[in-house]
Amino acid sequence: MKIVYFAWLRERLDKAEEDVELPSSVETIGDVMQWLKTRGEEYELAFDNPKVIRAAIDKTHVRPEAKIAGASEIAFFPPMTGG
Amino acid sequence: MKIVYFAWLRERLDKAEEDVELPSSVETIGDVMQWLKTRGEEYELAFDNPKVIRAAIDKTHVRPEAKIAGASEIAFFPPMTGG
Amino acid sequence: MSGETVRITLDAIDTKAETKAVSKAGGNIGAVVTFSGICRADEKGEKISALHLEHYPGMAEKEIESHVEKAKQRWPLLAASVVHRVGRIEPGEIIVFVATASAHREAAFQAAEFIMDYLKTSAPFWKRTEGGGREAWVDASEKDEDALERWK
Amino acid sequence: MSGETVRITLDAIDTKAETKAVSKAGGNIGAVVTFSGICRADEKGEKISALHLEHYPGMAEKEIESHVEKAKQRWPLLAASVVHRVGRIEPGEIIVFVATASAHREAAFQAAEFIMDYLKTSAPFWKRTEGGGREAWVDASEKDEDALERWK
Repeated sequence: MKIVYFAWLRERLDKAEEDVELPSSVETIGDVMQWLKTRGEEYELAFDNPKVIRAAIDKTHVRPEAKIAGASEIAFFPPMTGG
Repeated sequence: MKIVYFAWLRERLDKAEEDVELPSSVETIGDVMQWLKTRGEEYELAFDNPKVIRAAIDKTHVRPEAKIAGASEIAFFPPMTGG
Repeated sequence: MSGETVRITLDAIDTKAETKAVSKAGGNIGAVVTFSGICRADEKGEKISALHLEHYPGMAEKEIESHVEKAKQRWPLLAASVVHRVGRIEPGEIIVFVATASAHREAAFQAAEFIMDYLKTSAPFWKRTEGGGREAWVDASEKDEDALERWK
Repeated sequence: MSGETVRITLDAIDTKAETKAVSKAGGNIGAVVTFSGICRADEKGEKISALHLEHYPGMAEKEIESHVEKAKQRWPLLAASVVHRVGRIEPGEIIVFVATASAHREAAFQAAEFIMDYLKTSAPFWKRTEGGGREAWVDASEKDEDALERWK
């Protein structure tokens, strides 16, 4: 699964994207965040407060309970501050 | 008293302004309109429906009941259609 | 407020220059809203070749200024500009231009709408159409009167 | 709607060209509203020397387009344009430009505000400040979330 990160999430993880092999038990966006937190200190820190993290599946906003089945790109980012 | 007219009022009266000697019984804007109607057919036609006529005293909107004492310029015109 | 312009002109309105003047008025401007009222090619379904705009000199400026002043009291404006054209105006040309500047967008949007809503109903301008074989004064719109309700 | 543009660019925004394209989109345009969101010289009281704008390519365009589409369904728009800049932007420069055209002013004003309110909260852009001795990501504003309430 391709995962992309933006803004301070990208900075804290020191990567803009990565390809990961998700275990089959990971079914929702919330599960992905939980699973990422097990991957090291920088992930734990970055995903410490899931409330300030937004997610998208294939470039569409989704909630933490959204299923990831069929997704080809998952994105995590802070609340948006454009305009 | 100087009276000025705009838009179709000006056209119907065929004048943009005039100086008139108002009788002392004429105290309000409504009185002025009534008095003007006695001045000829074109006035009667122009002021036929006072509801569609707006007035100003010294370049400030006023209602028909406004007193004209102290005025130096009275204006009559249709509802505004600028912008 | 550093910049404030109210002007009535016979000439075409240079929206770029007006917008720039408002945008560069100083202060901590974060939002500029502009409105252009454009002469349409038809009025109530009839094709027109032009509009003729008449105004009450002196009173027109005074009325617009008083509503710009009221807008300044309601919203933290950093600049505002209103330019209204008179004389003959062809379809596609700008009749009126309003620009407002503020730190944030809400004030700039609201003030521009407020100024336009009051300009439409209280500034002494009148439109006559040219074309369609006849000339006629444009009737005032009830919708314009209704638009004032939300500012009360 | 004849004219519809959504564009993300590294370059300075030519508001005159954008406004002209919207104004001349055809149809019976009587009202054009523009909004310019400008980089302020300070952010939460601290002087900054620039903003750096990051975006999610593909999703940013898609989000804006979807809200332009929703605006078209709610109001009789004749044209709309949204241009958002990314990269390094200095105080006084335009970050985002929205232009809407309709026969009447209410639709043009409302649609521009609607598009901006949704752009602020749902289009994937992020601001980082430069200057004041430190760099920091700008926090999202609750006021922006609240602004959406009236469109619901």
